[in-house]
Amino acid sequence: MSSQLPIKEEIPFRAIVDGKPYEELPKDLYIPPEALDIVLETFEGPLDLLLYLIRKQNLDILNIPILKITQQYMEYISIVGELKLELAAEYLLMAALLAEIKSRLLLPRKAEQIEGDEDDPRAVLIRRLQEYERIKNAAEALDELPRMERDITLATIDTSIVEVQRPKAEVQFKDIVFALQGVLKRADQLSHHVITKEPLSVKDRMNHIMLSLQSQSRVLFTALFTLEEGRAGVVVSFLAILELSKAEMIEITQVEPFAELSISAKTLRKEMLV
Amino acid sequence: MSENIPVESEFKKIIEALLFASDSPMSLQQLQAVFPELETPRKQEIQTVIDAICSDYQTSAIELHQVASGWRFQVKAEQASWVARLFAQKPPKYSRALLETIAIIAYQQPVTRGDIEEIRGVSVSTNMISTLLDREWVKVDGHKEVPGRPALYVTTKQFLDYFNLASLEDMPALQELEVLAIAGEMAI
Amino acid sequence: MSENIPVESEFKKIIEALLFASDSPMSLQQLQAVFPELETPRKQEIQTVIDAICSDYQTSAIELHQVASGWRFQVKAEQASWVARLFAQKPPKYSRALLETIAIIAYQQPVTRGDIEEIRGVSVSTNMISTLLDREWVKVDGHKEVPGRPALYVTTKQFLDYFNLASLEDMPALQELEVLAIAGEMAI
Repeated sequence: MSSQLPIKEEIPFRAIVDGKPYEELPKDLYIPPEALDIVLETFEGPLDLLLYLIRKQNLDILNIPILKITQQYMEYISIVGELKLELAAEYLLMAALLAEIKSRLLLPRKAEQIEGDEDDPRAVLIRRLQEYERIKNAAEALDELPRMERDITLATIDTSIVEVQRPKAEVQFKDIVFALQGVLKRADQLSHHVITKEPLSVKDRMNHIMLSLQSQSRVLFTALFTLEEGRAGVVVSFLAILELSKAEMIEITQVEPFAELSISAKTLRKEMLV
Repeated sequence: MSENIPVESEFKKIIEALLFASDSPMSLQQLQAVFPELETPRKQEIQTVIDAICSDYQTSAIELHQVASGWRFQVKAEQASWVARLFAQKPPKYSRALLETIAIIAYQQPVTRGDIEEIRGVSVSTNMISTLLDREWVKVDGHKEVPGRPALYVTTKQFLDYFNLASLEDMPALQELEVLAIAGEMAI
Repeated sequence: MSENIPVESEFKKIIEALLFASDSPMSLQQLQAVFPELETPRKQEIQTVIDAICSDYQTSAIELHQVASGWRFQVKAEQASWVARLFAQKPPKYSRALLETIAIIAYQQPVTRGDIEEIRGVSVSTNMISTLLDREWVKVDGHKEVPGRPALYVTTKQFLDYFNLASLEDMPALQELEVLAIAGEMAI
């Protein structure tokens, strides 16, 4: 289970909203491909991206200017393409759908089509956007509900004075295997590292980063990568940064879009240990 | 209830002790089943006692709360921030993908994986479904009678228990879909 | 106690909540340590509140009891036989957290509690480790030569016996697990 992404989602979009797309990426900045995958993952899919574009401009979902939205959507797609990322098929499918709607709207309308919503691709798209937004909001509401492990603590008591041999729990080995898979899935990159015992350790790298943040208050994101270590080294550094950010031990900041990211230590919260 | 059963207040103490001792929420049936066959209290009697216990704890730091699979004692929300200080580790966060998937299952159940993909507009990974099955938040409840007979997923009581809910009706209301009436003059 | 601290009865509720939330008995020091530095109550103040809680629970099914390592709520002796009936009913179900812990010990041994927490990404309660020690599925096998000299846990022969394994080599290899996970078949 991946937790909330620490990367700011504005990265590719400020460029678009300013009205002109970026021609090329700054050459001096090495961005590990994983980082961009994560930017892409900020959106849950084409519907989410479209909703973002619509809501960002306070547009009425029932009356979206298809031309404008299509144009923005395409710009996003092209930037992602420029970064040489593989775009999920769903995004391309949506691009095709938008292009189709656009072309239909540009054609003179036949009189009998005005009334019938049924096969109007706009109607279908709007309905899907509405349904997706409804679920998106519901998921946010669900996330706010008080829940176990975060808001609810059970009141427990000691029962060791009770004299009975509790029947012992029955466990099958596959339960253990299932459980282990859960752990692997949850922490996949990290556990991959732990289990295969690679020489590069995310934990060591985390310590290293925290150490360098003790001597200097701000470190450039790119300075944390040593290209000589190759791909694995870059990935380990990157994971270490993500882990630290997730643990709220560091802060990743960016002065302006596509400026170099810089890392600083967060003031540690005094954590309780019992 | 037979005459062998302890007097009223003692009966209340037994129910209270059982609710405190149990690892998981206890339903009226489960509480009933603890008593010997001839002394089984009626559910109504247990319910009365539970209501009394609820009011006993009104001024305390804990409360008897009803979730989908029964009653459990839990620390009141007002004390949650203090209790959180006891635990050094941060609670797990769930990804949007997972929350959206479980929301679709909860609100539209029973649904197939295809239904979820249709609403979210992206494919749903096998991992995601198995995470939800592992957590016992969802289960397979039959198959849809279409080609391929895809599994139909529904939420479980454990899902409701986890989110402190007694039933699906207690979930936040789903917003109404605005009526769609595409006018001819719709903006291009 | 500074003026910032909640009023008396609220302070009592906080202590009560902490005692209910904790897995293990809590000493006065441990209770003290929960409060922010400038608001730390004196031990005497905590003791006064504990005495008050003790008398609050006099008529209930549980009591606040002092053991060597601190204070804990426990079921009263009079209700113990009923709780025994509850426990005798059905074998408990191990939590996911406990299964994950034993899985990590089995595959990564020897490991410290810290190693387990790092892999799981969440804290491992003392209860969980002692359940596994009680069950004789794991044992302490030396200490890691790092500050604090944490215990190193390994699985036991009883663990292998229970799962009908002749040796640790009989456990499915991790690579196989991944393949099985992808295939979604868990017929182990």
